[in-house]
Amino acid sequence: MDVLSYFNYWVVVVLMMLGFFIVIARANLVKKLIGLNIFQTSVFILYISTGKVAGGAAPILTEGVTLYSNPLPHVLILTAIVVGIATTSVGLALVIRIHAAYGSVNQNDILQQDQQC
Amino acid sequence: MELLVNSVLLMLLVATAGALVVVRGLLASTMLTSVYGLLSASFFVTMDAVDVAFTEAAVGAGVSPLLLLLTVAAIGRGEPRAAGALPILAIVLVTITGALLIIGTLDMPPFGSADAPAHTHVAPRYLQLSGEEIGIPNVVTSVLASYRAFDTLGEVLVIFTAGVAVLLILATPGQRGSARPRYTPGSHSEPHTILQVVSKILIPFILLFALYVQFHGEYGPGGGFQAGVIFASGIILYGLLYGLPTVCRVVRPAVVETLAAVGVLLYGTTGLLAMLDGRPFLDYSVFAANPVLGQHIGILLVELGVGITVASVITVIYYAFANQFEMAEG
Amino acid sequence: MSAVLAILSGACLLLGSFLLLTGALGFLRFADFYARLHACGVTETLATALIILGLMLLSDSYLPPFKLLLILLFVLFSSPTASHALAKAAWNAGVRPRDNQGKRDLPLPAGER
Amino acid sequence: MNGAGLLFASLLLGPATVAGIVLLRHHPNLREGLTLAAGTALLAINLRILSALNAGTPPSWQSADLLPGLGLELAVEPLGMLFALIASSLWLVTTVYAIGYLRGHGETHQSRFYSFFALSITCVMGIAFAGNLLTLFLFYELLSLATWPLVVHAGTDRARHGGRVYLGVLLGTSILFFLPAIILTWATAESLTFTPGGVFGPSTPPALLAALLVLFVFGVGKAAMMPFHRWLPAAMVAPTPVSALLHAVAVVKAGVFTLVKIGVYIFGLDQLSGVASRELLLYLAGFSLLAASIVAMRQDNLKARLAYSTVSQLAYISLGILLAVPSGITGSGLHIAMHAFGKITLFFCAGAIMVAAHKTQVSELRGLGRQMPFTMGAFLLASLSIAGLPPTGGTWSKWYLLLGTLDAGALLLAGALIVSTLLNLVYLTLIPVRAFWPGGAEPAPAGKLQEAPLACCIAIGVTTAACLALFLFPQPLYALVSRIPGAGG
Amino acid sequence: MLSQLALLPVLLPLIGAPACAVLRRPTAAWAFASTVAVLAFVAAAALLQATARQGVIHYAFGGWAAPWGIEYRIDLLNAFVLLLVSGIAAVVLVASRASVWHDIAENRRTLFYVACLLCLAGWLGIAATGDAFNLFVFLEISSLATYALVACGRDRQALVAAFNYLVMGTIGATFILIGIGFIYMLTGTLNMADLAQRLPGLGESRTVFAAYAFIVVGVCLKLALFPLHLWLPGAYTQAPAIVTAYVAATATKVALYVLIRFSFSVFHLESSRLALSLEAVFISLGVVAVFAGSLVAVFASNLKRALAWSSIAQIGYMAVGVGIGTVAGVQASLIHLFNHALMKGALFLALAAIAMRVGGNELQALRGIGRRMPLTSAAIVVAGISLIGVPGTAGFISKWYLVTAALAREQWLLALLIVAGSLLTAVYIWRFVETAWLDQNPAQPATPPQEAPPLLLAGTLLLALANIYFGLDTRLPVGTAAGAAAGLLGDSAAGLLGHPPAPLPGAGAP
Repeated sequence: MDVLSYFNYWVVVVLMMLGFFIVIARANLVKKLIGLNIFQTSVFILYISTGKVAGGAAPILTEGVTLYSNPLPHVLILTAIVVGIATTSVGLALVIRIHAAYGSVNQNDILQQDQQC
Repeated sequence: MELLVNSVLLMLLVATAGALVVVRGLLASTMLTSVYGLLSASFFVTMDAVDVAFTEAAVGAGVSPLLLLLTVAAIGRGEPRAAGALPILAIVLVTITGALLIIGTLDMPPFGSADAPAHTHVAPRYLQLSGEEIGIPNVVTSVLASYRAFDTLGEVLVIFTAGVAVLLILATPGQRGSARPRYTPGSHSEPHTILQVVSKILIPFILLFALYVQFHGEYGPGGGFQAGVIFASGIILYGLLYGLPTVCRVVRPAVVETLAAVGVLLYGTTGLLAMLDGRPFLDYSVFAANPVLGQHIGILLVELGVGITVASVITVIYYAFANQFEMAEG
Repeated sequence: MSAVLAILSGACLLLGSFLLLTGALGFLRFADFYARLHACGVTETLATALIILGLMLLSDSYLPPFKLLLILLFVLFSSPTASHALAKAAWNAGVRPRDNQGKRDLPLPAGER
Repeated sequence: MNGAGLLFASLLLGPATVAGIVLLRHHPNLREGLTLAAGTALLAINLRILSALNAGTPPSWQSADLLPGLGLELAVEPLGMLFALIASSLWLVTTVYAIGYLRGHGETHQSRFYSFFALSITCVMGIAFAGNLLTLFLFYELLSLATWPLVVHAGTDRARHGGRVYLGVLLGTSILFFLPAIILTWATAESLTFTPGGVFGPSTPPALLAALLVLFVFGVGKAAMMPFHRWLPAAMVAPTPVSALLHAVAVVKAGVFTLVKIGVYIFGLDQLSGVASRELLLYLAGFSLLAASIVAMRQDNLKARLAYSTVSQLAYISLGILLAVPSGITGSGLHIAMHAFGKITLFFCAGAIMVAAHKTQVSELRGLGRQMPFTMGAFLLASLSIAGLPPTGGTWSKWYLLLGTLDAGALLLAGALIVSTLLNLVYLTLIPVRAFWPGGAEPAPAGKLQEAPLACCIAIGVTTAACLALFLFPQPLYALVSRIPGAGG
Repeated sequence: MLSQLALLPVLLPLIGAPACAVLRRPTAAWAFASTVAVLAFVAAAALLQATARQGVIHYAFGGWAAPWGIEYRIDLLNAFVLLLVSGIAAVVLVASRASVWHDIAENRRTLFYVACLLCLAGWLGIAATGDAFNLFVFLEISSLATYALVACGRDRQALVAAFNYLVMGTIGATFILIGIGFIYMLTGTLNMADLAQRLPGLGESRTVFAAYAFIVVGVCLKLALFPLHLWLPGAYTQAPAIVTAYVAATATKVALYVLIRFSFSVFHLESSRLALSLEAVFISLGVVAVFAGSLVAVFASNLKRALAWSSIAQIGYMAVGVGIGTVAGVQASLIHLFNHALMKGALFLALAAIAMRVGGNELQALRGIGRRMPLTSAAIVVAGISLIGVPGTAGFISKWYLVTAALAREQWLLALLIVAGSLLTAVYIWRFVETAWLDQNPAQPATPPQEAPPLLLAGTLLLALANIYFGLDTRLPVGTAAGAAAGLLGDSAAGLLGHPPAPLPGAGAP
């Protein structure tokens, strides 16, 4: 019930915010994707943190162990990781094409070029 | 002790993320991303999420930096720019979101408490009954491939979609058959002799290990997804060292593309068989009279489908990216 | 017996960790790329081996030491190769050894660029 | 559900005609023949409906529910019958006129013209036979849309601008005021069916009724109550047959017709007389009537002058309803018919002058009587009818309206009516008088007889004759109007 | 077979997509994708009929009962959205061939149709599922496929639009994931019905508030509710013509469904203290969206861009309906969801045909198009009139219900603003009408009529006529929406306006 019990969550919140900040504030498209990656991974950390049971074991049934951590968040995050990498790969593919078309991956440059024509 | 490891890892994560905010070069950012992935994988281990850790290590520290590297190779590292004005809007948005998140955590059950609703409502059944109902020790695999098998089908479809999307986006106009690499004779001026020799020794073991992970997933951490990533990494390693044309001759892009679809179809068909028997989609009891055996067979097939699709799609994506790099070079 | 093993294992782990620390120190302190690579590349292989050995000694069944052995083998292969790849890439990219202060490139033997 | 076939026939005739016109677009003679045939057929159908109404079996029809408890309804009642008859008979006449006018003027896109003309008339039939407010609103909006291509027929910038004002005001008022009023009525009374005596229960809050009446009067923009009258002058950029039929008869009459319907069948005269905002609107109508007349006097463009005259005359009709007395309703009903015949004649004449003499300004018409005696003679008679003087049909409607103001005890308004009639004489009747007797020292223009195309003259002759005939035989019309619930006197 | 009906609409495209990828010839891929979409539509129609007859249909995947397994729980609302999305997709895909052959390079066509099917599988999966996390997974399937489809546009701006869409869409999805995580922590379940039972017991928890906030923000990003709409104009304008028709008529509708589902089924917005503040937020944002979107549309020089902004405005209307928060309001929102899909489907299909013939959708280039492509232009006018809300069209029905719902809550000003919004719609639709018929194109003074290819024209006309049909025979959308809204908010409130919901349609499909 003390601050310590939320320490994990709050650090994760800080991680998420750092990732989110990179997405919004950085003009480089690759950096945006990296930020997105950090943001998502931090959410995964949040999920996995909630699945932890103090003193529990990894959810692989073993003789003589009765307390396990919650397996459901693990399943969800397995799926979410796949979603994350899928998004990253599609985003990077777009970045490559954008670079080929504009010669830059900087948002401001691209905006400028679009306004010129 | 656990708390110490936990805190140190979290601090390292914060430091890495902080560094990512500051660092501007793309190559350095890529490396930091990889570090972040590895650190979070380690953190997942301390949280008992071994399967997730395995996956995150393969994806966060492996595939995703690899793709970033290929992209950076194709577009150049980009010169670092001077920081612009302070992005006030971003700071405001982030602060609001952060505040909302903190508010959200306030009424949450404390970290690690065993009597949190999440641990008392649905999950106990998995832990208590999956031994009888499914009969395999790895509860995560049970939930993944049977209780929530439809989610996993969705997951396979997501990765398949990613493959389709990348091919669609990177398809070069005027080239036959989507974004496949062209078959040009090896143009690497310098052979990486040492690397090639070492990799020749290692690659068979990597592939063997992938198969181990694939079929051992019911007993320990691992499963189709991790196996697929490892298998693909073997192929990618070969490609990196011997050149794209060579690897394309060994593992033909058209075959890989077809296999990506075949994996999803294998998964889908496994589910459909139950429907033909009048039972719900993905009900594995059709495979054997003994329900536990049926579950075994079903999970095996489904994981195989996942493995095939994941390995193929990651290979396909690698091909498409590497092809862009070679085109940028040429 | 087990006490001896525990002490042995602890010694291995400590030594391994110490080596890693020196490697990290060298990485931070050394002057040029090749020296830094040397510092961590050399120490890392031994340090990892020692740590794995220490862990093997701790185990009480047969399977984990076997798996650890495989990992050790893998590290023995991959770690020097990785160092080699890095050095080669740096050389190809035009990085040359420097003097102690890291100020200027060292003269190279004849025939090398 | 009896006799619905006839109603459908009157509604489907238009679309069928359009299909025919599109098919025959390369054969002008056949195309125009088809339009004439359609006009005749529509008149015949409407006469059949009239006989059914007289026989006491008015046809009606109800659709499945469009909105819960609310569907499309068609029904025939005397006022709608009157409106339908006027519109369909004048469509026939106008078609004859349009053939002469369009050919004489060498207009382009004639197929489009005839198609949308037919569609507009269909919408008018829909309005006339609407059995509830929803159906009426449906056709009301469609009429706005179907007439727009006719307004912008010329395709010039001026036509476009006119079209924008036209559609902007009509759609704007109907969406901003009419639709909310309908929905409010529905939410309050749970019925939109035209019911003799009105649909509102006795417990309806008076403030709501007052607000509704305002919304309705302003919402029916086609009634051209000031300050929402701007569309009518703007619509004058259309070819003259359009101005004649649609902007003297069909569209504007659809507006005032809607107001009469709402007054009689949604509010009911008893309830209407107690609505708080009625008085205010009544005086607004009085103002509108005088102001429009004054503006009309200052217009030199003939069609613009006629347009403002229409605004003024529409205010008469609106005023008649808002009086909420039987004679007022009778007057309004009659004036819908009388003004239609008079005003269409005036427009026909304006068009004839434009085609034959290429003149559009009032000041140019001085002395034109020698050149176009027939047209100018018709103009004279029609303007008398508008002013409400014998020997024309307008006399009767003006009489009842005046009676209505006296019945309602609104002496001020009676005065306004009389003043306006005088103004009418000045700005309309003076035109033909000057044409025949230019007077003064000015030399009469050396014009020889040059009338409009024959088809135009025939149409003018028919409508002028009707103006005269209605003075002598107003009985059939009166019989129909007096059957409107609450009318009489 | 009947017991499997609940799954069929989703399963068909889901299995069909990888199967389509194996096909080599683009024509075969097109034929296959169209067939799959039509079959999914038929299945959805049968499903709607079944739900109308026998109520909620449960389908437990793998035979595992909820909440342990994933469950489909198809009620009227699910079936309604399934029918709409599969119907639009079927029409667009069948009609798509000529336009795709015109816009998309030969080597991309097969993959293009695979992506279309994946999109469809994603949308239908979202609309059918009864599991919060499963919803997230299918959301990502559809999103990823959409990003790729948008990126297929001809100009390089399409790539940037797709990238922006990807970033914002992923932020939205991650927000949804955070929200789902919070409610999972509090309740331990992911099943929506189970969540709905367990959430009220938590009282006014701050975590519940945060969870709802994250889900709403995430969904509104996908929904493109003002001010989270930034990705939409670019994506709609730059995407290949057929993709715009495909996505515009469906994607935002599915997002709206998610918003409604979470707001009323899971969080019980109507009975929580959150309601008052959120009501104001939705209504005010909705109204601002209506006016901002319409105003930009009025001044846009490209018709496709204008209609994209118009979509933002129309989404505003739907948000207003959600914000009103009564059965009538939600019903209005659902009706508009249905009708707007018909309008935008017809409009964007017509634009696809025009883009084929003219090479673009700049208003400049559309001068005289009314004579060159009379039927296509007529379809635009019909759908545009429906967008304005002229009686006799589907749009009128939406407006009517929305205004009625606002009046029932005595929100007079809101009612007025709703109708005033349609006037702005009239302005940009009429700009097209004037351009199409009154202007001459100086480049091609007298081009002979050159209509769209037959299938594309047929699809356009079908959707345009549907606007009229559903303006006159409203049993399907109104009846279903009434049942769905009543089911969401509880039957007790059904008679709010004194009108019982209209009887359900006997037949599921028109």
